[in-house]
Amino acid sequence: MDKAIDLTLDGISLNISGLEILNFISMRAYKGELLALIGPNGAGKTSLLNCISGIYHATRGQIRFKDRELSGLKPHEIAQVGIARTFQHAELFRHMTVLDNLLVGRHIKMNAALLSNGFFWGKTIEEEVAHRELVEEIIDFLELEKYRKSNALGLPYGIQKIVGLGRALAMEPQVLLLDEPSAGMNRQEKEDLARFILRIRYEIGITMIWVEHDMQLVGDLADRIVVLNFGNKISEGKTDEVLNDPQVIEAYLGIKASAKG
Amino acid sequence: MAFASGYFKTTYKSDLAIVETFSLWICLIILTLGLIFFPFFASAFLMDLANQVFLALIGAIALMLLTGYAGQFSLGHAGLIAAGAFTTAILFKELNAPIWVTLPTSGLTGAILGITFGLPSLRLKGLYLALSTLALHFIVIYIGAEYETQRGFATGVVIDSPSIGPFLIEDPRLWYFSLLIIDILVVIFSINLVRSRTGRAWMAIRDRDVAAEALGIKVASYKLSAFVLTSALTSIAGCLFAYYRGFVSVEAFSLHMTIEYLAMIIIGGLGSILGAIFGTIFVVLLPYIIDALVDILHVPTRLTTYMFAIKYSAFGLIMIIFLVFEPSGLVGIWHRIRDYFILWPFKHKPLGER
Amino acid sequence: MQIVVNVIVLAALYCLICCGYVLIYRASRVLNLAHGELMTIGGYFLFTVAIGLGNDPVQSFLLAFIFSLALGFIVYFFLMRFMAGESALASVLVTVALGILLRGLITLIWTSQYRHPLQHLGMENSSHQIVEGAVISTFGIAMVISTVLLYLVLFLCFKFTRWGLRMRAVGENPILASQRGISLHMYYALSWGIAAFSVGLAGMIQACDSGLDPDMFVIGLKAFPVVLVGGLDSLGGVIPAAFIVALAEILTIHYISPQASEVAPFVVLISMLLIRPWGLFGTKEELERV
Amino acid sequence: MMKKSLFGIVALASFMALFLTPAFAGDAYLVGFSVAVTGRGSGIYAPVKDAFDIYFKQVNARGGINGHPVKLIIKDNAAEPSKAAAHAKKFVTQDKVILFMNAALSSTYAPMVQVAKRYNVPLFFAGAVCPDAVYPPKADPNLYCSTAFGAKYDSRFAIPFIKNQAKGPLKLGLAAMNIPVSRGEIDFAEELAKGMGIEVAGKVAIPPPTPDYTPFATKLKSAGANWVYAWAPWGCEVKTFEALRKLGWKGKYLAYAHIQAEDDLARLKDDDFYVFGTNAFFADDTEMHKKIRAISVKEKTIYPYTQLTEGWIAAMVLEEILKKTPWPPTPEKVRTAMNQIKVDLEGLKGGPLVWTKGNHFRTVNYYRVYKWDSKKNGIVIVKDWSPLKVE
Repeated sequence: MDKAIDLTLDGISLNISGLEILNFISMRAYKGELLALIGPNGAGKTSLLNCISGIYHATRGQIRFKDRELSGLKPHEIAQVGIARTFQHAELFRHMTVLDNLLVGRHIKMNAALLSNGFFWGKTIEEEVAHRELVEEIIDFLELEKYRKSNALGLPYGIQKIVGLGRALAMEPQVLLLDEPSAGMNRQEKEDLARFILRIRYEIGITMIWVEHDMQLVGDLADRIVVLNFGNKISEGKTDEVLNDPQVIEAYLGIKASAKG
Repeated sequence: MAFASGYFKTTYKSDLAIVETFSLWICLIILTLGLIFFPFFASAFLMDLANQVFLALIGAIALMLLTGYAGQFSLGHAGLIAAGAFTTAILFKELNAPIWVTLPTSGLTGAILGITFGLPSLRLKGLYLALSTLALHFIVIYIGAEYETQRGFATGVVIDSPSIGPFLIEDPRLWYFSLLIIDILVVIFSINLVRSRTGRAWMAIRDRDVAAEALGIKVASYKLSAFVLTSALTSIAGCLFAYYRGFVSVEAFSLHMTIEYLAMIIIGGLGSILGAIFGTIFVVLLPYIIDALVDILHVPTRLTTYMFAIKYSAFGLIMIIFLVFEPSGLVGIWHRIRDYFILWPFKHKPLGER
Repeated sequence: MQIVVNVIVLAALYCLICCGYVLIYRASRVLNLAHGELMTIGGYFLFTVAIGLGNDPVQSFLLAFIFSLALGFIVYFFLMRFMAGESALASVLVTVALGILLRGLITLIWTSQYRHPLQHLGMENSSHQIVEGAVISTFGIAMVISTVLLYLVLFLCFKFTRWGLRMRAVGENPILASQRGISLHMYYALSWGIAAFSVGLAGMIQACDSGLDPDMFVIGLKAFPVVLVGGLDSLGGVIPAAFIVALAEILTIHYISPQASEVAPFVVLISMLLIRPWGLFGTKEELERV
Repeated sequence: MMKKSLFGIVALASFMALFLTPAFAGDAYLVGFSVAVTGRGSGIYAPVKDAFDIYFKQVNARGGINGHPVKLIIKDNAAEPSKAAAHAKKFVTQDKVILFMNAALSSTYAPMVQVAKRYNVPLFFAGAVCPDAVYPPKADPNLYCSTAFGAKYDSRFAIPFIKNQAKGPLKLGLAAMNIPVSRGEIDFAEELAKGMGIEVAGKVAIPPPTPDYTPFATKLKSAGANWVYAWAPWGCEVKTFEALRKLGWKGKYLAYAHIQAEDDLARLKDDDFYVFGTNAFFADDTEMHKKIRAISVKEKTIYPYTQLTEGWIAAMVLEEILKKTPWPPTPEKVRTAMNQIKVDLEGLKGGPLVWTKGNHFRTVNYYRVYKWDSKKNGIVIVKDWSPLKVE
C-alpha cells in the first residue's frame, strides 16, 4: 500500500438521542481504490457515509480529505471539496427530468448568478451549453439516452439509482460515496451497475467508498473491504482476506466460524 | 397548431429555445397581436379585468417562484403587497415622490422584508416558516393602519396617477400596455430563471433538500434568494396596485387576498410558470364569470344573496377539487388536451413527456 | 388583580384552540388552517341546537359537542384522508381551501348577522367576584374549567389508556405503528375529531360569552403564535406558551397601547423563532434518515 | 382522459360567458348596486340589499316608476376594492346605468369614486359610512349619501349629549375599533370633549376581531371612566359594553345605533346602555314600521325586519330620485333630480332627507337617543329628535 491516502477517518463516534450508532471507527481510503463497506443491517454503514458527507456530525473523531479537515463542515461545503455521494433510495429530484437532475450535479461547477440567469445573457447561455455537453457525456457513459427528458418520478427504480449515480458523477468528484447502489436492482441491472463501477474505477479513477449488501458483487469488484457490526469496525483488509475472516462470517451468518469449518 | 412531437435538435443551443416549433412562433405572434389589439375592442369593464389579471400575475408568478419552485410556503403575500402599496403611499404623500422613486423603493422594502422574515427559513422548515410569514402580514398591516390613522386618511390614502416623463398613465389603455410589457418581462425573466442554475437549485431544494445540499447547493442562501426575489417582485406589484387603484387602505389587504394568490398557483398547477398564468386568469375572472352566468340565467334577485354565498364557497371547493383530483392544475389539463391532439388517434404519451 | 384573571381567561381560550392544532400536527404533520372556521361552526352548532331545543343548556351543549366531533370525522374521512401521502404543503393548502368553503357555507346557512346563542339557551352570563378587585364571568370560568378538564383527560389518556398510547405511537412513527396493526385512519380521524371538538367547544363558550359572527374565524389565526411558541408537536408546551402570549398581549393593552396588542403575540413569536425555532417544548426536527 | 378534457371545455365555455352582455329590457331604469353580501363586515351591508330586494319588488309590482320598471343590477363585492372597481366599470360602461350605489367597507370607496368622476355618473352611498366628499359646502357633484351615520357629525351630537346627561363629575372613556374610520371619529370626539372641558379618562382602539374584550374594558374601567362613548362597528361597541358589565362596571354607555341596535337593546335589557342614531326604531310602531314589518314577513326576508330600516330609507330615496327623473333617463337628469331632492321619510327619521347642490349628505341631521327601560319593560326614547344643522 504505497498509494496516496485520500480519506482518513480517525476515531469516529456518533451518538443520536442517546443511541450509540458508531463507535470509534478509524479507516482509510486510498486514492483510486474501490473500498467496500459491508455489515449486517443496522451496523451503521449509512450513518458513516452521512458523517463523511456532513449530513450527520460525528460526536467525536476527525475526518480528513488529503490534508483538509472535514469535521464540522456543512454538506454543501464537503461537496465543494470534491466528495460526492449517492443515496440508498436514489433521492432524485422527483419533479425534474433526468437531464435536469444531472445538471443539478453540475451546480458547483457553474457560476452564473440569479440576475444573469433571469436575463439569460451571453455567459449564461454559453455555460448552459457547455455543461449540457458534459452532462450528455455522462448520459452516454451510463447509457441513459432514452430517459434524457423523462421525469425522474416515473422511472424504474433501477434506472433511478443509475441516474443518482450519474448525478454524483456530474460533480466530477475525487471521492464518490455509494450507498447501496445495487439495492432494488434485478440481475441485469446489477450487471450494468458492476460494469459502470468498474469503468469509473479504471477509466476515470475516482476513489469510491461503496456500501453494499450483495456479497457476490463485493467479492467480484472490491479492492478492499471494511466490515462494520453494531457500530464497531470488526475487520479491514483485502477482499479475499476479509471474506474469509471468521469474525465476519460470524457476524453475517450468526454461527461460529469454527462450526462451519 | 403543431407542437413538437419529439426531439429533433441538432445543437444543444437549439434545445435551449423557449419556443420550439415554427408554428408555435406563429401562435405566439397571433397571441401577441391579439393582446395588442384587445384594448381597441374591449369595453372599460373588460379592460379593468385585463388589468386586474396583469396586476395579479406579477404577484402570482412571484409566489409561484417561492412556493412552486423553491418549495417555501408563505402566508405573508398580502402583507408584502401592502408593504409595496404603503411604501408608495407614504413616499407619495410625504415627499411627493414620482413613480421612478417609489417603484424601486417598494422593491427594496420588499427585499428587506424578505430578508428579515426569510431569515427564519434558514433554521426552520415548512410550516414553522409559513407562520413566521403570517407575522409579517399582521405587522405590515398594523404599521399601515397606524400611518393611515395618524395622518388622518380615514378612508384610505389617495394617490395620483403616475407619470413617466411627459406621459401621464391614467387611461386604462395606457395602463394595459404598461402592465403588459411589465408582465412579459416578468414572465420571460422567471422562465429563464427556472430553466437555469438558480431555478434548478430551487427545485432541487423543493424536491429533496438533503440531496440538494449533498450536491453542493447552499440551501440556506438559495432559500433566502427565493424569498428576497419574491418579496421584491410582490412589493413592486403592490406599488403598481396602489397607482392603478389610485388609493391605498389597510382594509384592502386581507388574509383572503393571500389565499387568493395561493389559489392561483394551486389551480394553475404548482411548479409551472404557465400554470401561474392560467391560475391567475382563472381566479381573477371566476367571480365575474359566475356573475355573468347569474345575469344570463336571470336568477331572481331574491335568490342572489344565496348565490353570492355559494360563489364564495365555490372558490374553496374548486381549490379542493384541484388539490385532490388534479394536483397538476389547469396546466396539467392543458397538457393532456394538447397531447390528445398531438397524438390523435393514438393514446401514447409523446416522447419525453414531463 | 383583574389583569391576572384576564390573562388566565385569555390563556385558557388559547389553550383550548391550540390543543387541536397540536393534535392534528402530531398525528399527521398537517397544520390545519381551517381551525378558526371549525371554531366558528362550533358556535353556530350550539346556536342552531339551542333554537331547536330551547332553554335546555345541557342537552344543547351535548348535542353541539356531538356535531363538532362528527364534523371533525367528516372532514377527515371525506377530505383529509385523500391527502395521505401527499406533501405537507398540499395538505395545508387543502385546509386553507376547506376554510374558505366553510366560511361560505356559514354565510349561506346562518347569514352574516350577529347571533347570540345565550339568548336561546336561557342562561345568564353573570359575573362573580373571586378576590378583591378581580371579577370573572360565568363563561370565563367555564372556559378555564373546560380547558383544565380537557387537558387533564388528554394527558391521562395519553399516559394510561391503550388508544392514547397508540395515538402517540402513530404520531411518532406511523409506519412502524401501522406495521404493528394499528389502523392509522382510525387514529388520524380521532385526532381530527378531538381537535374539532375542542376548538368547537372554544367557539361555543366564546359565542355564549360575546356573541357570534362569521368573522370569528380570525381568532383561530391569532392563536397561531401560541402553538409555535410552545412547539408545534408539544401539547404540554401549549399551556406555558398560552400564558406567555396572553401576558404579552394584556400587558401591551395596559401599558403600551391597546391597538398594538394585535401584533404583540407575533412579536413574541418572532423573538421565539430567533432564539429557539422549534419552540419551548417542541422537538428539534429529527435528523432525516437518508 | 375525455372526461378531464371535458372539464377544460366547461371552463372555456364559462370563460366565454364573460364576454356576453345579457340584453336588458330597454324600458327600465337601470341602477347598479355593488354591495358586500359576503366577506368582512357583510352583517351590516347584506340587510341593505335585502331591503332593496323587497322594496323594488313592490315598486315594480305597482307598475314601476313613471310607467317604467326599476332594474337593479346587484353584485357582491365581498368588501374587496378590486371587485368594487370592476363592478363600477361594468355598470357604467357595459350596463349603461344611470346611477350606481355602494354599500361596503370604506376600502371600496376610492375605486368607485374614481369611476363616478371619470364617467360622470352619480354614485349613491346606501348603508356605508359617508365619505367626506358629500359634506357641504362643496359636495362632489357625483357623490351622494343617505346613510344614517356621518363621521364628524355624530360626535358633535354625542359629546354634548353626554355632557348634559352626566350628573356630577364626568370622566369620559372612548372606545373605537382599530380601523381608520372609527379611530378617526374617536380622535375627533376626544378633541371635541377636551374643547368642552370634559375629562377624557381613557381611550382604546380595539383590533378587529378580538378574542376577548375584557382586557380593553379593564383598561377603561381602571382609568375611572363613568361614561363611555363608542363609535365603531356594532359588534365592537356592544362587546366592549358587555365586557365592561362583566367586570362589574356601573357607568353609562353611549353607542352609535347601528342596524342591530334595537334587537340588542331588548337582549341586554340594561338601563344604562344608551344608543343614538338618526333612524327611528320599530318600537315607535309608526304606519311605516308596520308596513315594513308586514312586507318583510310576507316576503320572508333573510334578515329580521328590525335591520331593514337603513336599506328601506335608501330605497325610498332612490324611488324619489327616479320619480323626478323624466324618461328617458340619463345620468345628467338623475344628478339634476338628486340636487334638489326632498324625501318625506314618514317617521323613519326625524324629518325629511334633503339634498341641495352643495350638500349631498342632508341639510339637517336629526338624532335620537334610545335605551331600554326595565320598569316599562321596553325601549324608551331618552332624547327625542334633536336637529343638528349640517353646514
